[in-house]
Amino acid sequence: MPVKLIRTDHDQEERVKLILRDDTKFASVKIAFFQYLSVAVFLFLVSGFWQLQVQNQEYYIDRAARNRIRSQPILAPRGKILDRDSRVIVDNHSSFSLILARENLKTEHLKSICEGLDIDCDDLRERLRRFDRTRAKYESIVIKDELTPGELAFVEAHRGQDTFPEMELIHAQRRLYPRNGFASHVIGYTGEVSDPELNTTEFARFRQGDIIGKAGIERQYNDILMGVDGQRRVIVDNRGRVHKVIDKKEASSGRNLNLTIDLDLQAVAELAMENRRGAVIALDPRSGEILAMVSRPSYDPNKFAGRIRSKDWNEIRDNPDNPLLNRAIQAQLAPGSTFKPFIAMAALDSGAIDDSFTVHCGGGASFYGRYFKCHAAKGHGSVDLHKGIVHSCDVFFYNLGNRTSIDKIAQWAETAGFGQRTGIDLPGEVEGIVPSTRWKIRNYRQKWYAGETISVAIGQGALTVTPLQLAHATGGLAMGGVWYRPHLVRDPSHQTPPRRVKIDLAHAASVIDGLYGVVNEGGTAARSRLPGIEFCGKTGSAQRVSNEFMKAHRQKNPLTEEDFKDNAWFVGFAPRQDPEIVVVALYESGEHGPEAAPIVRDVIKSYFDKKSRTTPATVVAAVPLRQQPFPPPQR
Amino acid sequence: MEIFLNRYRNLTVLLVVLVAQLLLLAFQVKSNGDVRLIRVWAVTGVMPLARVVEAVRANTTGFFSEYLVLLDVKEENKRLKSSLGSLKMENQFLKTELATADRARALAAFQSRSPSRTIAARIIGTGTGANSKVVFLDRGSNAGVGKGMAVVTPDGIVGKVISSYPSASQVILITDPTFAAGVISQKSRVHGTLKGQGHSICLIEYIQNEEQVAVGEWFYTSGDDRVFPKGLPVGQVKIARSGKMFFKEVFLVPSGLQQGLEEVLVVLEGVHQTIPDSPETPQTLHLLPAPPPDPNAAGQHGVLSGNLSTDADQMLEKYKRTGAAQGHVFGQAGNKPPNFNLPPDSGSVQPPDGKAAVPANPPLR
Amino acid sequence: MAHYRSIRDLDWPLMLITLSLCALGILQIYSATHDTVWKDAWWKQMLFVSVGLLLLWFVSSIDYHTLLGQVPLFYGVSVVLLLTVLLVGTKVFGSRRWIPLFAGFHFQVSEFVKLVIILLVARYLTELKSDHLETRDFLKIGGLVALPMALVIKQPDLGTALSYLPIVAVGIFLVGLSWRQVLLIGFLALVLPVTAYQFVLQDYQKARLVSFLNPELDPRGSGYQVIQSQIAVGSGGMWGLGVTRGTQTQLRFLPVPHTDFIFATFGEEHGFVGVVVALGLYFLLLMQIVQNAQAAPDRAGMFICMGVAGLLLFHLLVNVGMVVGRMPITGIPLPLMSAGGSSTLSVFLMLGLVNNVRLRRFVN
Amino acid sequence: MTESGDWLLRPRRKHQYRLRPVALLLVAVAAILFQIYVPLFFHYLSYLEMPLLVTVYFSLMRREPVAGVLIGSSIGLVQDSLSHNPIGMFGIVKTLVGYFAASVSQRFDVQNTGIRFLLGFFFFFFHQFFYWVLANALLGQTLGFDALQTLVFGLLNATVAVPLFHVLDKL
Repeated sequence: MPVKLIRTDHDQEERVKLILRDDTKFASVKIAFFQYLSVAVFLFLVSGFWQLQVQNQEYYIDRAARNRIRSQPILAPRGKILDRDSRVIVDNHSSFSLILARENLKTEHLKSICEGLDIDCDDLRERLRRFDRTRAKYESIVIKDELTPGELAFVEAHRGQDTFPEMELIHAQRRLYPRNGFASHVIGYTGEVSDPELNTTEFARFRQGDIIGKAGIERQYNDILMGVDGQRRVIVDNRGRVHKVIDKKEASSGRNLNLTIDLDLQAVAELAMENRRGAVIALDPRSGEILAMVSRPSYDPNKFAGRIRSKDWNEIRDNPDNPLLNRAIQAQLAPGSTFKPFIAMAALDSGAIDDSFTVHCGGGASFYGRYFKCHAAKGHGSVDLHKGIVHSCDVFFYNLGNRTSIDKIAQWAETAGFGQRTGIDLPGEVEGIVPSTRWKIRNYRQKWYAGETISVAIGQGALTVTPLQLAHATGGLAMGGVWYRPHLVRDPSHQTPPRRVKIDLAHAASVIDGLYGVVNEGGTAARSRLPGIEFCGKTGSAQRVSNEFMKAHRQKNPLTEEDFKDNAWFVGFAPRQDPEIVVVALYESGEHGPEAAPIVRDVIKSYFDKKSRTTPATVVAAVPLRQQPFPPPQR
Repeated sequence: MEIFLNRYRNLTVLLVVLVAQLLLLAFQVKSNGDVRLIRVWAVTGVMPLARVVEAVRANTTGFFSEYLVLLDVKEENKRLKSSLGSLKMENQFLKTELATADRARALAAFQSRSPSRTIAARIIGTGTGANSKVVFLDRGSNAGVGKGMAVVTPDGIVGKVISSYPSASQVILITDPTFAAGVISQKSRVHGTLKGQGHSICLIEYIQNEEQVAVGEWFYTSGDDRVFPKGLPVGQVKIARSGKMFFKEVFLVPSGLQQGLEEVLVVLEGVHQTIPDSPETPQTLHLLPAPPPDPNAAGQHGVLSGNLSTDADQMLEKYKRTGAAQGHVFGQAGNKPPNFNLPPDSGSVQPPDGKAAVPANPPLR
Repeated sequence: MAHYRSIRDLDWPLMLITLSLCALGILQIYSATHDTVWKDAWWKQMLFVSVGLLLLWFVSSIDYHTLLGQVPLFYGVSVVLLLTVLLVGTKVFGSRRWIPLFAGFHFQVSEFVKLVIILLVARYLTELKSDHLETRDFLKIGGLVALPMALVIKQPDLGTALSYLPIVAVGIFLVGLSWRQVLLIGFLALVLPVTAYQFVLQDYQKARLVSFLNPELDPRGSGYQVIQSQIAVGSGGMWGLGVTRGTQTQLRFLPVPHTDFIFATFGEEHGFVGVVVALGLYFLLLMQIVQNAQAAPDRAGMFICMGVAGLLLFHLLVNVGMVVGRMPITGIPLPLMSAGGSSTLSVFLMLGLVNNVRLRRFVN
Repeated sequence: MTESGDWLLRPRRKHQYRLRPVALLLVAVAAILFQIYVPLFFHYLSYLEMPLLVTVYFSLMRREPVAGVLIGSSIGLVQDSLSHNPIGMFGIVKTLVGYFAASVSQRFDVQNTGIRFLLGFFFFFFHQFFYWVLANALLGQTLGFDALQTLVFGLLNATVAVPLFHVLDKL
């Protein structure tokens, strides 16, 4: 037998015999056992598949679907914001960004792409190098935002297979706000919902990444403006890369919103407030419609339109002038002399004085052991109610305050809407303070000192108001006791019935007469006369360091020269009878009340200029005069 | 094995040939590779024949006797052809510039630009396949024609060169779905992007709904795409309507393709910039320099650089100018109240009515 | 003796089953990788199968007795190579298993050591003087196998190392044990895993064991593979999603879909029916090998065949069991289907041994 | 039945068609030239697939599947080179056409006018349909398949095929 055997060291014969042992039968039972074992193993495995694939197929199909199917939102464009004549205040614009698909990027193309799009090529190369180190290959890199139509044409012309297939365009919609913070406080801005906001009830229904209104109208009417996002379901792989679109539901865009703002008036008010701090409000006392609202300093909401850069945000937030504050509804300041008409009304209505009440002003007077100065050091001589208002004689109003109790004043102030929110449809309105004995006890646990009333009588002391409250109150007074809720959206459903208060129209008439005199009879605002227009108003200048609001806001910053300057106020309306427009201007650190008057004058002038432009004179004449709420002034 | 091969020889050959072509396809599709060599062979093999056929046809039909005559004096022909092309384009350019802008500016703009250098070429074949929008020209890289060059006629643009072979070149027409070019409207100078649709009408994209585009209006090349020199006619608007989201749907009939294509101009132009060669892409792509800025163009910049605006901005601007015209400083006490009904640019403070004639107010206090 | 007969005497049913499984494997590799970076794995696998067939033919033509005679040499070379791997091997995923060869191919020594172990066990058990195993012999063979095992565990590659055990186990089982030895083994079986867990296992191996017990504990981490594999298999359902249609596979939720988890992708794309067919083929393959063992001319042949059968059964149990989540994840490939040169070639070599035995069954 | 069997087999024995390679080359080039040149002036003629008809003719007459495959693939590849598509689309389709045409030629009397008409029609349809399938499957294009249009153009091609084949017979 020619067996080829290896050489072994010893006992070769034995080994050969052993190796060739052929009694394999001894193991047959055990081999059979192995076969059964195999059967068992296979059954075990098959049962595993049975359990997964037949019994629980649904479950795993669902799991697989959840693995790979993602919903992606299709963002709905927000509604536009329009003025009362449907002119566009806030628009959307679409912007394109160019991205490079790095997976099939050919580096030799970069130079041409950079040249075509005016990009610094070395810069881009450096960015790509950095990107390569940190990001997966399939992630694209955005190389240019806000492409111009020309750049779009370049990209489209060269993105084909033949030239630079790595170029891709993505489309986004951005909010387009007016520039330079025009009406920014009314409009507000949008932004991505933040984590703290998601925990509040107002924003709880939104999801991470939603773009929502964060301030102003954008926030107040977010639901109308926002629209419903569509969604598309896509198949993604384990790294989230989209492979295929399954289905798509188009987005339905938000509705447009007509504001009561009149762009003509708003523009004039904005221009008048340029480089000043303060606020302007114009409203129609016959309906409560806000015609213009300006707060300065302001911010550029376009910076918020995308994702705001933290540098910009910090700059806005840390600005000591607090541009985010809407001074028209959030500044609580002493109204100064602009409050005097209400003191007069309170005095008249409470019977503390009558029409014939006269005071001699010698430049000041003493009450309760303290000397109170009049703003005119020489004094006004003999002053009656009309003269007191026209020349804003402080001594006259000290006496009025002294005769009228603080609670009567507070009662009248509250009737006019001070000390409470007007209910304007903007978030964040504040209440202001109308001091009274009850207020003092509740807040300071002290009794009211009569001397404090003297300060309140000229709009100082603890009294604070917002510009909106002042406009609202003055408008209602000029209307003879009819107060409409101020609102910003031009929609009949926002019209609420006015609050009518029975006031003595004769009293009101004599006060309004005084207000007419302020402008037209050589009063404090005589330089702001508007020929042909019955423009009434009241100036005011108020100290700012003493009031609560400023204390709260200035503690961290040392007081400056600016802070000791008085705030200038002016409230004006026109015409004298049937007022159509009330305008309040607050000019912070404007020193003198008359400084604010031209602001109001310009706004009122633009209102009437526009009216004569849009309504033919004949038509105006043909409109029957409304029933007069109070008798014409007896001059 | 032998038996197997004999019995299944046919099938084996079929499978081998099919698999080879599939691999070829896969190579091109998957890796974006181009099998240029095969194309070069085919084009250099077939195109001279097509050129002969075209020459014979032109000879016999006598349609282009001028061309024939010039064929005899080849050099003369070349020179004249290109100067003719240049002149046509110059003419066209002047016409459009003069029609839209004032004469002096148009001339100045034209002087600052060198006229395009062109070369005349004939179309000698279409791409195979029924819905192909590709044609072949009888000029190739030997004549200086390169990838990315514009192909035009004096009537309008035709397409661009996508590959050039020594004696022929391939051009996609503007009606091809992959074609795109930057265009600008004649009246309002709106920039847009022209895209082929696969049939005889092209679409212009990226024109905002707010822009004005009238039916019948002409569009010209804008130069934005760095392929076509600025100011060549493209076509006339056939349909213009507002689109769903932001952009208008503007359809345009290309003017360059209307009277059957036979001869065209390839824009060589000395100012073409070449991209350095690289081993992977032997073909160079020609890019023109950026077009000169158009003073009338709107919306050329993003919102933050300040050209997009809403009515609010315009209103503010209007009042600012009105005030400036009257010397009025807003919010400042002046003796004369402003009149906002005066036109902003009149520069006149003449009272339009009696109101402003009222004597000045008495001084304060 | 052993006439070398013509190629016709090969075990053709075995070859047919083998090639069917390879074909399924290649199809599945293609399907799982056709748009990934491994997209040329399928033709590489085809190449390996072709080379494997050549090796099979080559191995079956050398009398296995000759091979048995060379066992000491093989053993020595194996140990040296394993040591070499530890010193110069290529490190992939944190373990040194491969010796780099030409043109990007790598050589995984531990796969080929399986063959040596099979031959070693066959020879050792054949040379026993008695018909049952003395404890001394038991310890001796244990020691002989433990050395390469230890070297492989050191790589670290626990799965492959463990796969040496069933070869020995089947051999010993066939020879027979006394009660005392059973007890000893039982004791070792209790003590060794515990000590191994404490001292030998690497952290990632511990994590795999834990995640096997409760994969949902860490779905993103160590339990990820188990969960994704189960989802893949389960979503396949009765008929499967079709070639290149498996969502888990194609969207790359499954890691290494063409090697260790190829059966998960197979299950996803071909469903329960496909799985039963494939497992049926494997079962037939095993039975065919076992039948060759029964028909072997001598003990050595039988041990060789049974060693191969035991090894394959172990691989199937662990790999397929891992795919359905019934076994811990131990990166060992599925014989014949998983992509991979070394494992494919070693399986073909084993089948070559089986054929070798079969070709010489008419001895005497 | 014997008669029909005879009919099937007859052509195979009788005409062993030989075409000079030069003629083959010239005809193929002429067909391609026709397709790239004539549609410049008569657009609707772009639907006349001359290269296809030539492929069918040669494959039918050579009766050699291998020859059919080679002729079909060569003509198809040249056609591809002159198109803007990836090379291989027409190549694959024409390869198949050549193969099948050569295969069926062994069963039919390829001199018969009626059969030529039918084959011309059939292969045009086959060509267009298969091209569509390939474009969808390989290039991921989603083109529509206009069956009616294809039928009409198929008839046109078949009508042209008959006289064309007759002329080619004379070469």
